[in-house]
Amino acid sequence: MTGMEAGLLLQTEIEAGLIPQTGLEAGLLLQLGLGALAVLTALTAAPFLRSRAVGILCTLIAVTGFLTGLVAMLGGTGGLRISIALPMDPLLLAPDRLGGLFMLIVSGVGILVSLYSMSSTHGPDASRTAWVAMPVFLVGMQLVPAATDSVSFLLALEIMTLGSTVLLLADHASRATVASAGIWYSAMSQLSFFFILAGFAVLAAASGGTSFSTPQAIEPGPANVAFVLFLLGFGGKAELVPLHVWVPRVLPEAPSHVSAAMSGAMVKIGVYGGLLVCVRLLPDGPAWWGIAIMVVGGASALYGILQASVSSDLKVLLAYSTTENMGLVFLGLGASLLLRGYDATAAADAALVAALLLAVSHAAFKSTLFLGAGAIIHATGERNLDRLGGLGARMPVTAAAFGVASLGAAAIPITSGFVAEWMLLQSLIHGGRLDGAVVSVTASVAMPLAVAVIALTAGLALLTFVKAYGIAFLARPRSAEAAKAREVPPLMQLSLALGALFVLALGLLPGPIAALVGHTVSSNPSAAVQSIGLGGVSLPGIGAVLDPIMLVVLSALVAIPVIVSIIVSARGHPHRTVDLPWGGGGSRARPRMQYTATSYAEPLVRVFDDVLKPSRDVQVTHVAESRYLVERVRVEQRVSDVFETRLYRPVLNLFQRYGIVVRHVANGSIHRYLSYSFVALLIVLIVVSL
Amino acid sequence: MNAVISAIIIAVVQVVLFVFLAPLLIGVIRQVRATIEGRAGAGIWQPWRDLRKLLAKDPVRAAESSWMLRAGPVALTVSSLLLCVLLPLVGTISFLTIPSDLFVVVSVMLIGVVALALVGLDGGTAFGGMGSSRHMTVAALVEPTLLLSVYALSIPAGTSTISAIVETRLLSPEIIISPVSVLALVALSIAIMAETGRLPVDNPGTHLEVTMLHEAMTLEASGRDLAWLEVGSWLKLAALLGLVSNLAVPWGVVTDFSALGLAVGVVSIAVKVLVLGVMLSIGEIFLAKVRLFQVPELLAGSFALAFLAVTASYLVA
Amino acid sequence: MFETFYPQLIGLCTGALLLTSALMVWRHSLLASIRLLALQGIALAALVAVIGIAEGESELVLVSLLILSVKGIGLPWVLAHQSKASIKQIQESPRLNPTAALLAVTLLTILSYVVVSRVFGLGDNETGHAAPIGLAMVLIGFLLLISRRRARSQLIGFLLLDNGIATIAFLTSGGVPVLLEFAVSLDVLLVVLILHVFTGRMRTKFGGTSVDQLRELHD
Amino acid sequence: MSLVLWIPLVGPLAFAGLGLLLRNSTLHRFVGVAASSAVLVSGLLLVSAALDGTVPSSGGGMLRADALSAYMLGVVGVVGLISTWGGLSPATPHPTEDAAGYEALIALFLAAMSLAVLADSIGLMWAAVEATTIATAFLVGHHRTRRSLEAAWKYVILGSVGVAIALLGIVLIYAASVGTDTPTLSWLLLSRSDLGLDPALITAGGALAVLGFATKAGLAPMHSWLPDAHSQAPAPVSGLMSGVLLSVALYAILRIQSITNLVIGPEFLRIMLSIGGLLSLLVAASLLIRQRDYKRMLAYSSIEHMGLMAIGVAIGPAALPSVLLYILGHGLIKATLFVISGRILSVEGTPVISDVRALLIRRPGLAVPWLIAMAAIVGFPPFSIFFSEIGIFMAGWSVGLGGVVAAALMLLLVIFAAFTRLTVQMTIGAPPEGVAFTPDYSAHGPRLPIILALATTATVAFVAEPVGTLLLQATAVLGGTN
Repeated sequence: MTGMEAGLLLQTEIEAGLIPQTGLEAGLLLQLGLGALAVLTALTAAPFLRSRAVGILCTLIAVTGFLTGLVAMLGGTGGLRISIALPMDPLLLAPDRLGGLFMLIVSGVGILVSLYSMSSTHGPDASRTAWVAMPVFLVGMQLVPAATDSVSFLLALEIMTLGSTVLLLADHASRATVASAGIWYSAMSQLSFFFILAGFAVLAAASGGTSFSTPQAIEPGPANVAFVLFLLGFGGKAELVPLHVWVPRVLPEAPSHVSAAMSGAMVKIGVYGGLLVCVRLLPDGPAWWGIAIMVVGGASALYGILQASVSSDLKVLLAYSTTENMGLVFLGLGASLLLRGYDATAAADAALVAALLLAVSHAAFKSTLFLGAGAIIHATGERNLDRLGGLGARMPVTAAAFGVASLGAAAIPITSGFVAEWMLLQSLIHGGRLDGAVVSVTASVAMPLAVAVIALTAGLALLTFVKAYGIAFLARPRSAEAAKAREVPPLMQLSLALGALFVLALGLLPGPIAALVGHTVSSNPSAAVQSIGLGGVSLPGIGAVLDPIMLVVLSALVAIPVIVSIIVSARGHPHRTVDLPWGGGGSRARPRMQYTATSYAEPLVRVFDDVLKPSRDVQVTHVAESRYLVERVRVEQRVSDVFETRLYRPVLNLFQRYGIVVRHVANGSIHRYLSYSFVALLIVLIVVSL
Repeated sequence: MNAVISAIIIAVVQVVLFVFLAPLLIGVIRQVRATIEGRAGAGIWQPWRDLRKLLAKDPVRAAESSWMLRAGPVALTVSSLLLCVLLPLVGTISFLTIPSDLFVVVSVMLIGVVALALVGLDGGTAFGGMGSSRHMTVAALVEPTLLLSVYALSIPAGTSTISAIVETRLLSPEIIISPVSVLALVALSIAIMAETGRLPVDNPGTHLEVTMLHEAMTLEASGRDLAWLEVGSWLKLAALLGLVSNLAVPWGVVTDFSALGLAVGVVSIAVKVLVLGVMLSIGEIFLAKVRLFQVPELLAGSFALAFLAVTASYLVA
Repeated sequence: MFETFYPQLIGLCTGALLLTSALMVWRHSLLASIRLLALQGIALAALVAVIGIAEGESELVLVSLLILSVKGIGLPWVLAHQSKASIKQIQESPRLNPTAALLAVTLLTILSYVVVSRVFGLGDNETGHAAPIGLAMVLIGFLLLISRRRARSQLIGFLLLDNGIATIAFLTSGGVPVLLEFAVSLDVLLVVLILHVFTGRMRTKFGGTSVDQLRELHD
Repeated sequence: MSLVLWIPLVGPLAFAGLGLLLRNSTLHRFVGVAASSAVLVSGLLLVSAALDGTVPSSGGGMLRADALSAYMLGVVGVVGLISTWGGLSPATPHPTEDAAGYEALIALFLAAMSLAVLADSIGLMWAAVEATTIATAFLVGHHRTRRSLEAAWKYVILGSVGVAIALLGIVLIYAASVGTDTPTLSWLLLSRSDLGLDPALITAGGALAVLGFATKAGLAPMHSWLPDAHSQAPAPVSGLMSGVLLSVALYAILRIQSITNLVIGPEFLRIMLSIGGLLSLLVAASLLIRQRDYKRMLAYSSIEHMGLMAIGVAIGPAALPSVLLYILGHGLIKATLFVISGRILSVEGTPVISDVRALLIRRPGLAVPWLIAMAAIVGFPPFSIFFSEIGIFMAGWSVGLGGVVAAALMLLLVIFAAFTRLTVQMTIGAPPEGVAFTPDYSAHGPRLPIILALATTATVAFVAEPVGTLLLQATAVLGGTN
């Protein structure tokens, strides 16, 4: 081999990515390599080894992604170039800071999920197919934020969709609903994919390349078209109204660790896409973009939490709550866009950081919640809250982790959710004015409305998670299965505990995290967010500070006298235990007579009757002897998704009817077929002679 | 004097004062009501006696109840005590890293709300669940009003820190009687009435289970569990009344630390809270509890007021 | 001598082509159609021969013989290869009534005149004038395909269509290269044979040759 | 190298003859495989020649293999190999004459297709395409049932009529060239820009030729033969038709487009092909919604993909590399799908979707490759169809066909949803209660061709060298400057 050939070979190897040049490249390559290895292992490993072996590899994939994301987020450069056969810009995976952050988020969830699934999967979840799909899903998801051109973005996105679809279908043999969930999921994913593809196509046509780094002033026309397409596409990925309809079907039907990964990580890809568009691809959009995003986000937040609050299926509840949280993230994003349009930079930056923090915190608490739901299903086989209860004593670790994550979801202080919502509210209430002057009429209506939406959302979220936690873990078991529940295996406990720790850590130390996150979207992050005190966060631009650790210290100080007095009192007056609660005198109260999740939400269903449109079915059976005496009353109330029943169903029915009618086009008559050709021929003849 | 030390002193004073004041406030409210209704009443110190009695009892707990029955009351009390620390009641000097931020205050209050609701559920009875459910529904619907009304008040001050808001109102009192401020205060008052379980949303005096909100949740608690629940709720009422009174009549609040000022502050807030309590009690005489499903209408009305206040304050100012 | 008759001869041949085509649409008897087809083949061969003589290309005369043997004799013989008695009785009951069909023929002929005049420009040479006939034959063949129910009637339509293309080829460019003409003829012959085999199979499977029976495959 | 040009023509015919001679031996089963291997080998040789920049020609210039022809020959060979190999019937002790004839016809078909892509003459190509009609007519009617007879009849009539229209177009193109100094049907000569062809004749000729070949390419409204023929033909034949015949017809359209582009510009055919493509997508979408037969489902999927390719052709040079890659990806995957569908049909005994349930539980050996191939055909990465579709859409927007592309995307969504629904109905779910079954892991035929086809499609898009270069060269042949 001559020297030139060797040099050429080296060159091609570098181009082919065989020799990593930087840490980032090595990390990306390692993810791909581990992914391939995991797929091979899943295909070949013996069944009893499969969960462990592939689970460990998946964990490694996620850890690699985590580290790669960290390097990218801290400003590492470099990337992986993949050439393709088509004459386009070569695929370049090179995450920037923002991409690094999202790689970090999704792979963080990936770590939890991989650990959990090693021990939780059994039966169909542990099938070869499911374990092949898992690394594919993880790698696809982790590579989406690394993409720096539209083709590799779409490639990773579709690989992610493919992997998740297969994972979703794992339980297909045990429940008929899984198949329909699969259809909904793939159709809606494809819808989003096409929107995103069209958006990128518009952009590529306008800028002349598929790479994100060709910064060109895009004409307002194509930019607006692209924006709307992206909003629909990424809105669908992020489960925003009205493209959320797959969520309440899919997330409950998927195995819980998959739901956790989907809700905790995959929907963040939608958020990432939104940020990519608004921050990087089409910066400085007009004000109406911000308004549009805020409207969609706000509607999603309200609708999502409303549905969540009235749901008695634990996983449906969590699924709708995902819509809510993503709605809030987009609300923040839209507010940031709107505010930037008015040069309220400090508030805009704060809103953006808040949206990111919300995404991070949602990843932590929602994956923990879904894993917790999985633990409950693992222990009881039930996901209907109406049949749970009393699990707190039976599954203490799960209860604690679920509780902490619930607090996060309800945005209660010292959890991650609170910090993010606090920052969002701060940016909103300071966004209406700039240096004491009102920025615009639009903003002065939009900001209070947004605050109101967030407040109502937060209030309903509180109810939702009080219900979820209280009904499932407190009180008495409402079914025999719940009464027999036992704590889940240690590895599952570990990942639950890790998740809960994340929720607390993010809530206790928001300052450093917010500062880091701020770096990913702002050129001058220290003007937007700073870390103060012991992990506290300060927004210098708008003069707001929050130090959760101080809050903890203060609480501890005021709690000391209370606790001391309790200890003193407990010494003199030990508590007495009785078998049954007093129940206002109804001491024979059976567990079934407790309040259930359905009854818990009943007042809310009534209040929001017009929005939720519940269907009620009351059947009264009279005693044979007299119409005035009732033997039994059966009440059935169902809250279905308004968007599905009023928007999607009619359209689908129309399609079905059309599909039957249109069969006459191909009715088998050769004369008819020949006529088609004849007519086409005549038309062509007429056209060419015009 | 060092700001931190003065902040600590004021916080300690506020906590001690309100721990003393809260039962007294309840006693005054009940006594005023009894007097007006022509009953003798139990005297203004009765809440204190109740507390002493409860603390001296063995708590009775059902076998299936969890640690929530023990921890919940403490959490409620701690959250109310935190309110007393954070809110500008006696003085507006607050900690640097943890100012009396509007949203923090509301969230701290919500900790108590959640604790109470969970205690209600933990009993494992229909009544507890019912109270908890209604309580949370009201809390959820109140939150927009609560945030928006304080938001409206915060706009002239340019910050969401409540002490700063109070200081601004002290410096330029004309703000207080501006229509925006009046709207916001009315909305805030309604929100607080709902939040603390007063008429017309909840009847604190009732023991008819079906109509209860707050009382239904405490049915299963006894002994010291019940005592802390009561203390927590009373403290919350007192602190929030203190907030309203300081927003409406900010004079007397300590802004520059001094011993005399502190004494004035203590006396003025005590008087303000008690006067407000008397007014509340008198007002409640003329109110009947509305049906549960009419509560949203009430809250929607107050929300409209608050929203008007915010937009008006942007567009008018 | 020949030059004076040349336009008339071209006119005669093309006229015969168009006439036979129209008659095929009109007549319903299978036997009559086959005979008309044979006549048309002869007319086509004559046309090619005339052009060949006029242009002095011996190749074309050869081609005309090929056409005569295949289209004038071979294919009609294959089609009629069945006892005369039975074929006489086969009457087509077309999907289009004769009046409408003949009206359609007129319309299609007019259309082909329009198309050809636009595409070629109605030049002053006779072949150019006659070219529309070819296109009209193609369209009429198509019409037969659409309106006839019998398998063999469809076949005749197909052959008519093919004759039309051949006519156009000869009238516009003096025919395609000979090799190609052979290939085309061979292909057509094979297609007809295949269809003939299928017609036979159809008779055994379905007990008849009505194409209308072929309705099992549909959506 | 010019001798190689004859291998794909003579080789299959020789194997066919050999097979007929060995009709009593079991060896004749391999005639199709051998024939397609011959085509594939020569295709690869010609591709390497094209990459070296040589353009072999033979037979007095009648046969010529530029990059495009070489690529298409490779596609014919590889798709043929997958179809025939995957469709290898198990060795029967008493082979029938019928079987030998069947294999011989397949070899004939492959030879004709090779001739069609290698011919440097529109006329010869036309004859070759028509010859495939003859070969496949008996293949479609191979089962000799009423239904297959019906399908064959429709196929021959509709196909021949379509190809006749193409002949009419070719005659007009020839007439245009007669008007110049050089009467010719050679691609090479016709695509010289200095010929001075008559625009009116080229417009009419091009339009009619495209319309005629659109019949063979399965583009609406000329597609009607396709679902019937594909559903009734033996599975390997369906695969061959879908992967080879349609592609070769599209190749013909590409060639004709390159002629018309020079004379009248791209606009006319662009509109025509866009309409045809969208109409095909519409037809496929409409009839897939409530489809009952899985082989017809695959047939409509072919119509859909051909429609999309037609839109790609309409878009022009920017999309042509994608279209060419698409031809390969679609051919391989569709051949695989038809092969598996044939196996499903033979073990389940019914082509009706609603009668085939819970395949994944009952017959994982068939359902797993079926699902993977389905994922590939609806355009999931890493399969190359994904890249082709993206390439076409991106290019479409950049040349100003945004409306067409958007409409195509909408129809594709409907198709995707319908396709997913039907596939899920067949494969996903539990078998009905009380029906005893044992999971059947057998693939009911050779596994290797399926694995090879899937692996090739999954990786080919990432092979920039030499596939990318080849695609660019092939595009350059068509006058593209991309």
